Amino acid sequence: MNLNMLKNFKMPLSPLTFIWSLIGGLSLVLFSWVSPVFADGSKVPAFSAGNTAWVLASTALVLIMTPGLGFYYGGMVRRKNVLNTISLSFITICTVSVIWILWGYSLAFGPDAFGGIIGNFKYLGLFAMKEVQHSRYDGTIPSYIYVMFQLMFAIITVALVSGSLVERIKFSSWVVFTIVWLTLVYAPIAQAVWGLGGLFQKMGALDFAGGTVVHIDSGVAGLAGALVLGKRKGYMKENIVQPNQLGYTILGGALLWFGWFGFNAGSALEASPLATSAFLVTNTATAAAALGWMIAEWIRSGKPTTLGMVSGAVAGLVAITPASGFVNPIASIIIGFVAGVICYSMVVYVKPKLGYDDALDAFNVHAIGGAWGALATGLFADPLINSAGRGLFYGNPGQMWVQFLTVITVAAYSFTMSYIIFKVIDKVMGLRVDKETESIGLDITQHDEAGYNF
Amino acid sequence: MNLNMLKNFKMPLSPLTFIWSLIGGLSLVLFSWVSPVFADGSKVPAFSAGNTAWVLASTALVLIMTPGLGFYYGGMVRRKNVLNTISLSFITICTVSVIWILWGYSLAFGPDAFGGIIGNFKYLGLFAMKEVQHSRYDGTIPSYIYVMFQLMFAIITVALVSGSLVERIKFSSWVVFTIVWLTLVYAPIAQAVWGLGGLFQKMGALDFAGGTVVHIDSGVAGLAGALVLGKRKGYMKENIVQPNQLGYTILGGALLWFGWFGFNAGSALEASPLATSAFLVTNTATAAAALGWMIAEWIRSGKPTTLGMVSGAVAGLVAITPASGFVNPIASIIIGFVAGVICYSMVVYVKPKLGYDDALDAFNVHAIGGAWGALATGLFADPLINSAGRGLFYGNPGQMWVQFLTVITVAAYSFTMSYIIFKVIDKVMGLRVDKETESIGLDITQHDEAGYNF
Amino acid sequence: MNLNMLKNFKMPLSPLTFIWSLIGGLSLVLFSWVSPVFADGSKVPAFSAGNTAWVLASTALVLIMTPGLGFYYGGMVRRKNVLNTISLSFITICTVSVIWILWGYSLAFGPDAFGGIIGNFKYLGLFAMKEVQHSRYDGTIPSYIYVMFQLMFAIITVALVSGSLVERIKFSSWVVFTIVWLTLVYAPIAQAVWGLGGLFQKMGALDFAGGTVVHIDSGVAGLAGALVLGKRKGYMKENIVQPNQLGYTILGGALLWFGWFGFNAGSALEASPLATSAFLVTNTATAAAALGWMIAEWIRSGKPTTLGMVSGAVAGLVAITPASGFVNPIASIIIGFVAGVICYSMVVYVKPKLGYDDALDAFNVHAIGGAWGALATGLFADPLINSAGRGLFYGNPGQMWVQFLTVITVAAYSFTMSYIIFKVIDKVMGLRVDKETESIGLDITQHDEAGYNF
Amino acid sequence: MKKIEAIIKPFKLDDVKEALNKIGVHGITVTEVKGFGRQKGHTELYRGAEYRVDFVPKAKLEIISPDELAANIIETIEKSAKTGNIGDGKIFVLPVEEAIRIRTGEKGESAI
Amino acid sequence: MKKIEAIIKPFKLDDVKEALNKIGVHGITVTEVKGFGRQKGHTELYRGAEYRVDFVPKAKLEIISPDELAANIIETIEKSAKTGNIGDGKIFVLPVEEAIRIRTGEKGESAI
Amino acid sequence: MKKIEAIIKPFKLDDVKEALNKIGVHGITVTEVKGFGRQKGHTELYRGAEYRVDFVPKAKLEIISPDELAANIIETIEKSAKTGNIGDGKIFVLPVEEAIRIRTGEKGESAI
Ligand SMILES: Nc1ncnc2c1ncn2[C@@H]1O[C@H](COP(=O)(O)OP(=O)(O)O)[C@@H](O)[C@H]1O
Ligand SMILES: Nc1ncnc2c1ncn2[C@@H]1O[C@H](COP(=O)(O)OP(=O)(O)O)[C@@H](O)[C@H]1O
Ligand SMILES: Nc1ncnc2c1ncn2[C@@H]1O[C@H](COP(=O)(O)OP(=O)(O)O)[C@@H](O)[C@H]1O
Repeated sequence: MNLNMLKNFKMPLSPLTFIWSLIGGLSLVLFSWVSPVFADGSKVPAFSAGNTAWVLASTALVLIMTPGLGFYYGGMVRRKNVLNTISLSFITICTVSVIWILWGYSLAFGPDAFGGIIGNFKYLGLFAMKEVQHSRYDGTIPSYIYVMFQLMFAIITVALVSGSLVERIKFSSWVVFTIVWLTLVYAPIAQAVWGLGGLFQKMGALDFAGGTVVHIDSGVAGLAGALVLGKRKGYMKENIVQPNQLGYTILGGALLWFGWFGFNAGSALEASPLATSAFLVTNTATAAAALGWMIAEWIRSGKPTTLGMVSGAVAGLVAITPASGFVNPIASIIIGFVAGVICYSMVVYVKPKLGYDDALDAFNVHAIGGAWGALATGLFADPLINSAGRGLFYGNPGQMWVQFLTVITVAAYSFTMSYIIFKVIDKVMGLRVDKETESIGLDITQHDEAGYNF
Repeated sequence: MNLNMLKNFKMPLSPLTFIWSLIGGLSLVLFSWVSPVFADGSKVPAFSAGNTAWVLASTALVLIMTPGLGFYYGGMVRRKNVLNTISLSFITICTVSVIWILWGYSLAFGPDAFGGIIGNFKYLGLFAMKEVQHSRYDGTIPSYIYVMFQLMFAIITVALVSGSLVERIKFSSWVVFTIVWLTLVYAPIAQAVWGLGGLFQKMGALDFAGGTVVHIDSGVAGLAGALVLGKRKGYMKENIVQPNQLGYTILGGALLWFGWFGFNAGSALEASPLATSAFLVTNTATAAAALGWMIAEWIRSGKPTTLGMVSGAVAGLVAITPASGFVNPIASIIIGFVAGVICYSMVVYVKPKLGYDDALDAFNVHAIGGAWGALATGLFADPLINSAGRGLFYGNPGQMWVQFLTVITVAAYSFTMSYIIFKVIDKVMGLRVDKETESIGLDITQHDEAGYNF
Repeated sequence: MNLNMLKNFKMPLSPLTFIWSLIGGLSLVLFSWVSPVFADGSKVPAFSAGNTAWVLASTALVLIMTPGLGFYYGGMVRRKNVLNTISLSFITICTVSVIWILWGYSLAFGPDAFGGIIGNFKYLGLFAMKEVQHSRYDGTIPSYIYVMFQLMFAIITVALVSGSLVERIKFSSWVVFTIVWLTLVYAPIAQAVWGLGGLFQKMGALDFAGGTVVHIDSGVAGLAGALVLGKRKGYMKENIVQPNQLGYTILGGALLWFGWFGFNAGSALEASPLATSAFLVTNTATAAAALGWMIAEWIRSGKPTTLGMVSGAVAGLVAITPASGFVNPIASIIIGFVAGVICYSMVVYVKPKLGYDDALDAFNVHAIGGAWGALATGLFADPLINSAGRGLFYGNPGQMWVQFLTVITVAAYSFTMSYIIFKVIDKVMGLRVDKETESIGLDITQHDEAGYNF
Repeated sequence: MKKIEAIIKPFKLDDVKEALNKIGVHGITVTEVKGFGRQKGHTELYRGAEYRVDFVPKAKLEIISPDELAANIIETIEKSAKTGNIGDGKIFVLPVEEAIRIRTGEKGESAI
Repeated sequence: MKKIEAIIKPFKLDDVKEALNKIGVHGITVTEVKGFGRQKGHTELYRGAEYRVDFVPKAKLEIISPDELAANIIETIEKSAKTGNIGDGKIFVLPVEEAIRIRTGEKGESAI
Repeated sequence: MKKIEAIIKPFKLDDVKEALNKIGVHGITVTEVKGFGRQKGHTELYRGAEYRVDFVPKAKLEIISPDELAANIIETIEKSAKTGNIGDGKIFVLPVEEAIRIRTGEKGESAI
């Protein structure tokens, strides 16, 4: 487009308008000052329609990620489990959406109740919150959209766990798990990392869009679940890998990539330069990671696979998540490429040796990729991008230590709690379907449905 | 993200800038006052880039709903009708998009021509409208995007009707139907409910995003069509239910959910607190409805189905539509959950008894869910969310009566007109394919194509 | 929605706010003047959150177009090539994303290095660019998002070429091609048409969103590739047309349509009236083109096909692209309808006669549709829509000449260069798979994967 | 024992199955096949290009029966599969030497 | 020569194939089929409506063998396909008159 | 009458069909099958794990023919299906006792 166009929108000017405009302009300015100070004494800025527009759009983008995840996962399983696998993601959207309103948001983002690790009950049922309030987290947007934006993160985090459990978990037990885990694992970690006055927040941990909160805790919970559940029938003995429709997986990967712009660039909570920087490094790291995984596989197995490209892209999205508001473009190429290679190596070298059945690699990609991203943030955070973060390569070795500590603590907490939750559910209602059910497939046995009638 | 980040974008300040900025600022303010009063004497506010950004995004979101609907429907039919079913939605986008520019918008949203039920010809071909005009409906956005936003509603309303008619309607007759029905049924109802000076608008009917305009009239038209067409060959005698690929249905449901944020939150026409409230209750009601349907089915049939979850979500989206700008979060949980249970009950108890073949339940889900949503708005409208609406539970029983009247009138009008339109098309060109065509399937017979070549 | 609602958001006003607001307002104004003049002496306007929000959303929308293109193409090929076809688009996203940061953007949009046809190295690695800079192309948005927005155009342009080459091109050769072609063909054309001081830019060529830059060069490159590669085994002799899953094609078409709103309306780089006009004509032309193709096919072959509707829609999107910021609604109906008929005629009359194997019609739809669109811009450009463009029908016959010259030059340049590039790759590493590989299919042979395991 | 193979129109499958059930046939194996025969396929369109799809989808039934039941089975299939139009299909009868039920090891007619 | 047709449970296919491989059978042709028999199908749900799917997915193996190997093959299939539950399937034996290997033109037992 | 079963490479199907058409064979039933034989399958990759897919897709043709035509049919298939590479497939001949055309009730050779 031609720059001249920008000058074409002259509009007529009537004499009266001057007075009107002054009055209008002033009242606009006055409007901005509804609730002048937040609880912590900081000034409340004016609502910004532009910022609100971007966070609204971002929230919709993050919503579509979870069905995307369902298809990403669903395409990889055997034909007999395709609907069940997708529905694990779908039902998570539903349970978490309701719980979040009732108590989830309050625990995760309400005023700190205790030690910077859990919110209080102030926002139960959102009764005490109105949409015309300014969000405590970014005063330029209404509080309701912040609630929704954060909800979408909670949803996908829980749904990610299912990747380790597919093809053998009971549907009813999964539904219970989503509610319990959201409450006991996700909410405290969100408060500790992102809450005002949260534990790691105060320590100065850098996690722009959820490397720890979203990926490490879910990946580690997946590992715990895989250990409690045990391996799928025939795992490593016969060929139980017959991705029923890789087109679903590519579609899911594409929706994840698309939605992740809302995830990372939306985390700026503003349509600001920082948002655009997060957008840029997100895309770049993702592409580099897809290339990293593809090249590694090409070298090792002699062929570049489409599943490898998509898996690499997801690994890149994971790794750049905590770093996305802190690193510059070239750093994002490195972070992404390395993420692709690391996650591929996990899947081909480490996983078979350790012998756990992390079916669709929630642990191998999300926990490991997320940990790499969190540490890489400590290395590459560039104060010229965001003065709030300065990494090792910019003279601040201490940041690495904070990052490391956060990763370890979050991983340990999530693993322990998740393991206990899975064990208790197993005792109370059984976690795994029986052998015959597993043979027949979960679509028919859990849902009385078939994925395809061709 | 850390609040500190917000402070990082300091920018250098040169002495000259002060003068420039004052001039710039003032001219900005003056710019705002292009066309100071609307025809009705109300002041025209300034264009808002933020609001425009959100309505642009919302319009794109609503567009994707109709292909989404195509996949939602297409996955449920038998393999031999999959392409035809999707194409009923696809062609609707095309015909309605063109008609809307030529005469549809003018009839639906032009200045009232007669009794608050039909617009005049002022905007035929949009000649008399320029993109730099302020929309009559929200002065902060250009008129062209309002035309487009409303177009997307018109498209999906027409496409919804096809759900009752699939697997047996002639493609050519459907094309004719979309044009006639848009003109004679949709346009008047849109004017009456949403037009400035519209009949129900003046009565104070509350319909934020289209419970009556979109769902009741389309669902009722579907019923009329199902009655004129008759049942599919073998309906209730043999098993003609073999959803060819439920993955399509889930994908479609996900795209509907995603796009519906534009539908409901976009209906605020601003990136405002009200938009965020509509966003929040839309998501919550949808999730609750999916749970409602799933639980009802789980209790009755012993299994939770993926089709049930998705169908419930759609029922929730339908029910919250009219209420989305008026109700609070907890009310949305109730509205959604009840919608799921009601629509499920319609499908399993009422439909088989009445014996009409509403093939994919356009009537059972959209008309019934829409009616419940319209009435629920009369119950739950909370003046703290939106001072323009006060429901029964907030001391205004009269609202219920208005809502009831609107529902009944719209349903009666749509049913009568739709029935006549279907009958006339049937007489003139035939509405239904012949028996053999129906056996062979509509993909081959109507389009010379096959859905799958595996 | 009711206009009354707009008045409901009154907010309390405290006495202190007046002072604060004045200070706030002024500092806001001052903020606007960070970098008061661009290199060319023009004033730098303030960042606009609203514009940034829309360009952020648009960039995400354009990203999803390329996987959409993958599915659009992937559904049409034979089952044995479905994954390979989709992956040609997917890998293009990855390679181009990385190259763009390293050198692509600098060559395409950096300050002119030579004759208005190639940028210099100023922005290599984006080192010299910061996200807080104002874009040289629209000062109201940060430079980083302009880089990303333009990246998405580069990606899809390269990916489009694959449509002519599928079912027989070596994957590794395609990867190499994407890198070379981006550098030697796309970058110079982008600079010449859109660069500040670009060759055609200075001549006054009108290309709002990329008729020449995106569609003509890619379509012509596809033709060159098809000629170098030769025909697929069995082309025109046996039936090698067995679209494996037209649902993918419709899904892809829908994602293209959806994303194209970002492509065209985003090209305004502002959430402005012009953006809404581009949005409107994009949708209208697309719908009209789908009808045009469908009607032409209905008349000639006796049946309207779903593939025809979708192909027509894509032809319409292509044709309206250069015109989208210049023409009025009625012109867009004409442009679209004619595009549908022309591209259909190319495919059914011209292609079989010339005998090249443009497998999925990248040339027939994109080059021809793009050329028609570019010329139509010269005919229909309406100064009331955009004073920067005045076409033949509005008294400026010279515009046609400029358009014609641009089309011819771009086509000639792209064809020559692309032909050479394909030839060189063929010599160096081989461009085409061997006969047996082609028989077995590219999914297994290039990727060791199968599209479906049913 | 005999093996009766019947190639029929797919939408007749349910009718044939029920008719066979009524005369006491409880074991059938069905395969989706493509038939080339007198009944011609259909035309498909792909961007204006017409091409013929020669094959017609058919269902193949295989029934192993004791010799004495064979005639009855054949007759039942004939009746229930018939529409009178081209493409109704064929019935072929082949000799079978042995039958074994895997679950029990039963042999011969008792295995069927 | 004999044609041995075995209808078995699909998830037993790998076991049977390997067992046959061990006794020296290297040529098998497998078809996905649907079986109606004593083993009943399952119920599916569609918006609250229950409907029966009568067919059960089965795998059909076809093996052409020299007469003398037939007994051994049958026994091997019996053992490796057996779960003891209803629906384990059947083995049928048919006479074969000739066999030809297309690649070489070999005929009879050497073609198998 | 004879039943001729041919297992061939799928991409040879059109050639074989046309060759048969030329010698006057107008009825063929085709099934998609998976073959295990000398021709080995291929390797697939799934996140770096290689696994063998043993089966090779094949097309099975079934043709019922009068005794006297059988030799010609076999020869025609042999020629038209041959590539000379492993996996070209087999032809088997079985005896058929009866054939019935459902539409007309014709029996025997006239039913074919
Ligand atoms: N000689 C044959 N051998 C094997 N299958 C045959 C033969 N003739 C016909 N068929 C099968 O029977 C089906 C129906 O035959 P067709 O000639 O179309 O009609 P009709 O059964 O009415 O004579 C064919 O599609 C094919 O599958
Ligand atoms: N008479 C028969 N002819 C052909 N196929 C049969 C016959 N009887 C059984 N079958 C096949 O064998 C399968 C298993 O038979 P079924 O009666 O279910 O159990 P079982 O093998 O334990 O007796 C059936 O699904 C069907 O495919
Ligand atoms: N003994 C057999 N019984 C049944 N089918 C066989 C037999 N031997 C081979 N086949 C079928 O023939 C196909 C080709 O056989 P194969 O051994 O691979 O090569 P070739 O035909 O060149 O000897 C196999 O894939 C299988 O489907």
